[in-house]
Amino acid sequence: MDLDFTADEEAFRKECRAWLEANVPTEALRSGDTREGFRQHIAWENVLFDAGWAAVSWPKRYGGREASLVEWLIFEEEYYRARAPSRVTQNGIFLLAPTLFEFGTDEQKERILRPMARGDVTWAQAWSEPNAGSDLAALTSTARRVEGGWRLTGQKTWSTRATFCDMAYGLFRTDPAQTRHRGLSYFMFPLRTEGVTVRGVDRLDGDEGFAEIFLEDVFVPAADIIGEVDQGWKVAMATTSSERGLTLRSPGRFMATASRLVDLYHRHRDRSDPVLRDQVIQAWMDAQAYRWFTFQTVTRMMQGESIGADSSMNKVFWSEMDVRTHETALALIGELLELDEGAESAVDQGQWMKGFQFALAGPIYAGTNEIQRNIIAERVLGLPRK
Amino acid sequence: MDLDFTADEEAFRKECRAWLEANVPTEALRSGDTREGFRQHIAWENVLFDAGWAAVSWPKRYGGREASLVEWLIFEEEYYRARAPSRVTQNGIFLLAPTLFEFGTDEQKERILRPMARGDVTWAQAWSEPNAGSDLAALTSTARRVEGGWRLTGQKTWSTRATFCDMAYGLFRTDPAQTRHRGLSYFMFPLRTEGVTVRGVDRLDGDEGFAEIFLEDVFVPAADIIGEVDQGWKVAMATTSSERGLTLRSPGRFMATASRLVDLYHRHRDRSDPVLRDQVIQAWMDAQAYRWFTFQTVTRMMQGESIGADSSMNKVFWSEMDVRTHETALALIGELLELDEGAESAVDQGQWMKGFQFALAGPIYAGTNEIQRNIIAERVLGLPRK
Amino acid sequence: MRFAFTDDQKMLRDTVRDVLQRECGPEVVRSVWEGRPEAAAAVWATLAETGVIGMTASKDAGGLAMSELDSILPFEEIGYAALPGPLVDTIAVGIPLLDAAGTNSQKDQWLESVATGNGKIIVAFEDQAVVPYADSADVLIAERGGAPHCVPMSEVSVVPEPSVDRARQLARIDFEESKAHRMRDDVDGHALLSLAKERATLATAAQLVGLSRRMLDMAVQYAKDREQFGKPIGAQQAVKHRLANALIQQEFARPMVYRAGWSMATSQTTNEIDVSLAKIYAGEAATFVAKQALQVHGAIGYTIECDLHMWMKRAWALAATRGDAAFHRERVGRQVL
Amino acid sequence: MRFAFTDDQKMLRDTVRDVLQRECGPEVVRSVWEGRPEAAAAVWATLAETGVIGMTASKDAGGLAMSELDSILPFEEIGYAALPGPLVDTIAVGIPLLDAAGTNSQKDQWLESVATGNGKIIVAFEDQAVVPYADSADVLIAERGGAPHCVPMSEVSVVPEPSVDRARQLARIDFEESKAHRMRDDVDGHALLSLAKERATLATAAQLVGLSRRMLDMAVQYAKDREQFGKPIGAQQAVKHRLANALIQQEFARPMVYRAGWSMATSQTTNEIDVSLAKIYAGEAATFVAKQALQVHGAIGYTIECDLHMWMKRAWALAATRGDAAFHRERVGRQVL
Repeated sequence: MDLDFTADEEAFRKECRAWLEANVPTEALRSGDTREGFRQHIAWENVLFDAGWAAVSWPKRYGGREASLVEWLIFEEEYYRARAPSRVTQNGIFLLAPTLFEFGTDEQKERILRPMARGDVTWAQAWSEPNAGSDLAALTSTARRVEGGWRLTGQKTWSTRATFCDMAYGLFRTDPAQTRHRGLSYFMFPLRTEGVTVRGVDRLDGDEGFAEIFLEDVFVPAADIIGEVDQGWKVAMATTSSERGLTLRSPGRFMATASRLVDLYHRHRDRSDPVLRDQVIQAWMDAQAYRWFTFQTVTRMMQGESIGADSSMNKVFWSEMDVRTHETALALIGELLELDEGAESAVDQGQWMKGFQFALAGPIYAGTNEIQRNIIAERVLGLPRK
Repeated sequence: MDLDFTADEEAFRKECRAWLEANVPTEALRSGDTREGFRQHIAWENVLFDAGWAAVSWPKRYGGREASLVEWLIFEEEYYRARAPSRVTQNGIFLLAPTLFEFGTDEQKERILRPMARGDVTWAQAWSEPNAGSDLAALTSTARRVEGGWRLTGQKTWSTRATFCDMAYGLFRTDPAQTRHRGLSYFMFPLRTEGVTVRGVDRLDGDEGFAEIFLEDVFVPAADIIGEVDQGWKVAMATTSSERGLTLRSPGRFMATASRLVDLYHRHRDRSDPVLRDQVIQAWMDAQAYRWFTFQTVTRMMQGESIGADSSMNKVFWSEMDVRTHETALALIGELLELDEGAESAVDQGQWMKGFQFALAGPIYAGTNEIQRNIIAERVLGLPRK
Repeated sequence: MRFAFTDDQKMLRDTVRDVLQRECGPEVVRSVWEGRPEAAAAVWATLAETGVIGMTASKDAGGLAMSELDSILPFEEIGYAALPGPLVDTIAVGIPLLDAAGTNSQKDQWLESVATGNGKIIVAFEDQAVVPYADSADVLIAERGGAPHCVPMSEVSVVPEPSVDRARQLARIDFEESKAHRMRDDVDGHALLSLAKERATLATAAQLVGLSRRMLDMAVQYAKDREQFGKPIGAQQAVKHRLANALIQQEFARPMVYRAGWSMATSQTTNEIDVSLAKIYAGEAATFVAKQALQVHGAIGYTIECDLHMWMKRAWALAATRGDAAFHRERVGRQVL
Repeated sequence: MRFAFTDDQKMLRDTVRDVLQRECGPEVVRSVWEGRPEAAAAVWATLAETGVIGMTASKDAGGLAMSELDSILPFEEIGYAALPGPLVDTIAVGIPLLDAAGTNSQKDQWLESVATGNGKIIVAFEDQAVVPYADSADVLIAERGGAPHCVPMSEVSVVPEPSVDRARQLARIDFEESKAHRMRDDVDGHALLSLAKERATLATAAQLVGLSRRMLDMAVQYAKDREQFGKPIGAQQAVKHRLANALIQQEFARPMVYRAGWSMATSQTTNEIDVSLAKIYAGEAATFVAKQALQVHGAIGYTIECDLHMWMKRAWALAATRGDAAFHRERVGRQVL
C-alpha cells in the first residue's frame, strides 16, 4: 500500500493543473443542456481535445494520453477543482467508447472515436423506451434486415441532449421471434436523418436536457452494429456497468462540491446552526470516503480484477451523497433557497438549487437505486432472486 | 376540537395521580421478566386491581371503572409519569381481554376477566411457531376433537413470560383438511398441566422473558375456544390489531422516556455536542407527535370509527421512535454506555442500555415493521398485493 | 378532550375542495407557472363568493370572524391544489391585521374590497428579503421600524426575483414611507405583527400538509398504473415501503398542525412552540414526501411535463419560508431544554 | 498510488483467519461470555506461536517490528471472530509502549514474556473510567500525571464493573504509585502516550470492521436459510435492500480504516484526523449492520441463544470506546472547518 502519488503521477497532476489554470474559460458557460450552451461547450471540447485532455486514458492514436486509471482520477480531481465546464461529450466518451474498445471493430474505432472525443460528432444514449425503463428488456423497438443494413423503427426516451446531438446508440430487436434479453442488437444511428424525429423534454430545472426519439424505418448500415447481431444485451450490459461505476462519477466531482460547501458554510456561519455544521462535516467526510473507496477499486482494476456488480455500491453511494450534500447547502441558504438562476438575491447565482435538482436525478438514472440494491443483494451477497 | 381536558377528565387525572403517588412502591421492583421480579409485580397487580386501577376502561362488573379512552390515556400518562411498575398482566388485559369482550361468551367473561386483571391467573400469548413467525398462517399446531373438548399438540414460541404464567392463548388447526388461514380456532389453554413443557429462552438483555411451549395431547374443554370453531383467524386478527395499536403502547410511556432523556441531557450537558442536543429535542417532539396523533385517533374511535390498518402506522412510529430515543440517551452517556445493570459506575443504573435492548424488540414483535409497512401500503394506500 | 373538526369546519373544507377540484386542476397551476397569473383569477373570485377569502374578517367588516382553526382545512385544500396567489397573506394575515390595526380610511379603502375578492394583500415582515405575489397584489402591509404600514401597491417598487417555483412570483420590494401608510398607533402594533407572523407560519404549515397529500396521491396513483417487469411498480416491496414511510410522516404531521390551529384560536400560552412544531413536521413531511414521490415516478417525475414538479417546488419553497427547520427547531429547543 | 495490501500482509491475515476459524468458533466466545475466560487461552497461545502477539515488538525484543498497517488485517480478523481479551492493549499499544518507554528492568520482566504469549498487557489512559480485561492481564501500563507507568497487576486493585458484553470484563482500577512503576524519563512520555491512543483507536476501528463483516455474514446466511411465506426471507425486497445498505456502509468504512493504518505507519501529518475518520466510519458501520442483522433475524436474534448478540454487544461497546462518534466528529470538524 502506498497512498502517496508517484513522482510521475505528481508530475501529471502538475501538468493538468497548469493547463487548466491557463485554459478554463473565466466566464461560466451557459448550461450545456440548452442549445446555446451546448454550442459553447462543444467549442470547449475542441480545445480540450486539441490539447490532448479530452480522453486522457485512451490510446494516443485516438487522441488520448494512455493515462493510467489513477492518472485519470487525478485529471478528474483537477478538472473539477478548476471548475472546468461539464462534459457534454460524456455519453460518447464514457459510455459508448468503453463498449467500442471492448466490442468494436478496428474500422469502427478508427471512424468514430476521434470525432467523438473532439465533439465533432456528438452522441446521445437511447436506452429507455416509454414502457422499458427499469425493465430495459421490455423494449419493443425493432430493426428489420434490408439490403446493406437495417431499418430501425420504434420510440426511445430520456435520451440526454438528443435534441442537440448528431448520433445515438441503443438496443433494437433484430430477431422478432425472441423476447426479453434475447434477439437484441446494439446499434449506432444518426439523429439528423430521414425518419427520425427528436422532441425535447424539459427537465426539472427547466433545461431541455432530455428528448424522445421517434424512429420510422430509419436506415442504418450493417457496419453500425456493435458486436454480433442478436448479442446486443451482452454488449449493452458492459456499458451500463461503466455508467454506474467509476467513469460516470469520479470522486473529484464530489470533492469539489464538498469544498464549495465548506466555503458556503463559512460565508453563512451566522445563520448556520450546529446541526448544519455537522452535516457539512459529514458531506466533507463522505467525499473523502468516496475518494478512498475509489482509489481502492482502481487499484483492484489495475491489478486485473474485474469489478462487476460492486459498481452498484458506487452508484448508490455517490448518488445519495450528492443529494445530501446539496440538501445541506440549501439548508445553509435557508429561506432564499428557492431563488432561481438569474435572481439577483440568489446565493451563488442559484447554483445550489440547480445542483440539487440535478442531484435528484442521481438515484433515478443509470439504473434506479432500487435496481442497484437488488443487484447488490443478489449478485454481491448472493441472496435469492425470487 | 377542544384539546383541553374536561373538568371530569381533570378530576380523573387528579385522582390517578394522588393514588399513584401514595401507592407506587418507592423501591424499584426487580425485572418482571425474572421469576422473583414476576412475583413482586403480581403483588403490585393485586394492589392495583383492589383499588380499581388494573383495567380502568373495563366495565365495573369486571373490576374496571368504565373510563373513556381519553381517561385511559390519562391514566397511562400518570402511570408512567409516576414510574409505576411495568404491567406483567398486559398480555391478558390488553391482548386477550379485548378479544373476549368482542367474541367471548358471558360465561367466559365472568370466569376469566377478574382473575386476569387481578393477576391471580396470568396469561401468555402463544402466537408464533418455529416456522410461523411473520407468516403466522403457516402454523402447524393442531387440535383434535375429543369427548368434551379438544387435544392440542404442537410447539409455540416467543411466548412472553410463559415460564411464569398460568395460561396461554393461541391458534390451532381444528380442521386438518384446511390450510393457511382456514380451519383454525382460537384456544385458551393451561400451561401447568400434563403434556405441556415450557422452556425459558433468555432475551437479549439476559432476562428470561421468552419461552417455548411444547404441547403433547393437552386436553382443553370445549368452553375454552373463543368464537366459533374454525373461525380463529378472524378472532385473532382483532387481537393483533389491538396489539399493534393503542393498547400496547400508549403515549404516556414515551412522554415519560422523553422527559427522562431531557433530564439526562441536563446532567450530561458537559459532554453533549450540539448534534445530540438536537436529537434530544427531536425525541421530545416525537413523543408529542405521538401523543397528539393518538388523541386524534382516540377521538375517531369514540365517534364510532374503526381504525383498522391505520394502527400499523402507530406501531411503526412508536417502535422506531423508541429505538432512536434510547440511541440518543446512549450517545449522551458515551463510553460508559456498555455498563450493565449492577455496574457501580453505570449512569442511571444502566437502565438506558436495558431500555435500548428492550426497544430493539419493538420493530420485531407484534408483527415486524416490514409486515406493518406492507399492511400500510396495501390496505391504507391500496397498492397491489402482487 | 376532543381532537376532531366540527361539521361546520368540515363543510367549509368540502366547499373549498369542490371549488378547487372544479376550477383549479393542474392545468390552471401550469398556466400560472408559464407566466399567466390571470389563469387563477376565476378561482379567487369563486373562493370569494363562498366567503373563504373574507372568512377571517370581523362581522362588522362583512366577514365570518373565523379563527385560525377554522382556516386550517381550507389552507390544506389550497395546498392540495397548489393554488398560487397571496392567499395566506390575504386571508390569514392581511385581513385580520387590517381589521385590527387599520385606520378608518385604510379600512374603508381596502377591507371590504379585499374580503369580497376584489383586492389582494401581501404582507412583508422586516426579516424577509423577498416576498411572493407582489405582482398580483393591490395593497402591501409591511413591517417597518417594528410597526405595521399599509401601502397601496401603486406606491411600491417591485424588482422580480424568480423562484424555482415559477407560480410564486417573488420580488424585492421597497416604498417611500409616508404618513398615510401608518396604521393605528393606539393598538399594540408590535404584538399584532408577532401574532401575524405566527398566523402566516401556521397557514403555511397547513398548505404544506395539503401539498404533501397531493404528492402522495400522485405517487400512489402512478405506482398503481405504471408497469415494469410485468406488474405495477407498486407491487414492489421497495416502492410499498417508500410510500408507507411517506404516509406515516405525513399523518404524524397533520395532528401537529391541527393542534397548533387550536392553540392559536384559543390563545394558548404554548402557541409559539405549537406553531413551530407544526411548521417543522409539516415542512419535513412535505419535502420527504416530495423526494419519495419523485423516486417512485422515476424519469417522468424529473420532467416539467409531469405535474409533480409544481407541487414539489412549492413544497421546497414553503418548507423554507416563514422560518425554516433550523429556526423553528431552535425555538422549540429553547423551550424544552 | 497503490491501495492494496501486500502479499505478506494478506498471508498474515490468512494465518490469523485460519487460527481463529479453527480455534475460536462462537462456542469459545460463548464460554468466555458465560464466565470462563480460560476458554480463550488456547487461542492466545496459538496466536503467539504464529508471531501475531509479538508482531509489533522490535526485532531486538524478538518481535517482527511490524507497523500499524501490518496489524490492521489481523485486528479485523480478531473482530470477525469476536475473540475476547486485551489484544489491542497488548499488541497495538502495550508492547510498543513498553519497547519505547520501558526501563531495562521493566522490559526484562515483561517484554519477551508478553511478546511470546506468556503475559497480557492492559493499558489505561487517564480519561478512562473503566478498562477491559483487567482480570486476565498480567501488567498494566497506565497514564498518570501525563506520564506512563508500568504496574504489575498484583499491585493493582480491580473492582469489576459488568459490561453488557459479558466477554469484556470491565473494571475500575487503581494502584499506589511507586518509583518502580515509572517508565523511562529520557523519552517523551506524553508523545508516546498520544501515539498510543491513536494506535488503540485504530486497532479498535479495525476490529469493528471485522465485527461488522461477521454480523453481515450471519444475517445473509439467515436470510438464505429462513423461510416464511413459502420462500427464503432473503427473497423479500425489503430484506435485500436492508442488507445491501449494510454492505454499502461497511464497504465504504473499510478503506477509511486501511488508509488510517497507512497514515499511522508512514507518520503522515494527517494521521489524527485519518484515525478519527476510521473510527467514525467503522463504528457507525458496525452499529448500523448490527441493527440490520438483528431485524433480519427477527425474534431469534433477540435471544442470547443466537450467536449474533455477542457480536452486537461487542460492536456497541467498541463503537463507544476510544472516543465515540461525537468525540471524533468534533476532532475532524475542527480540522475541516
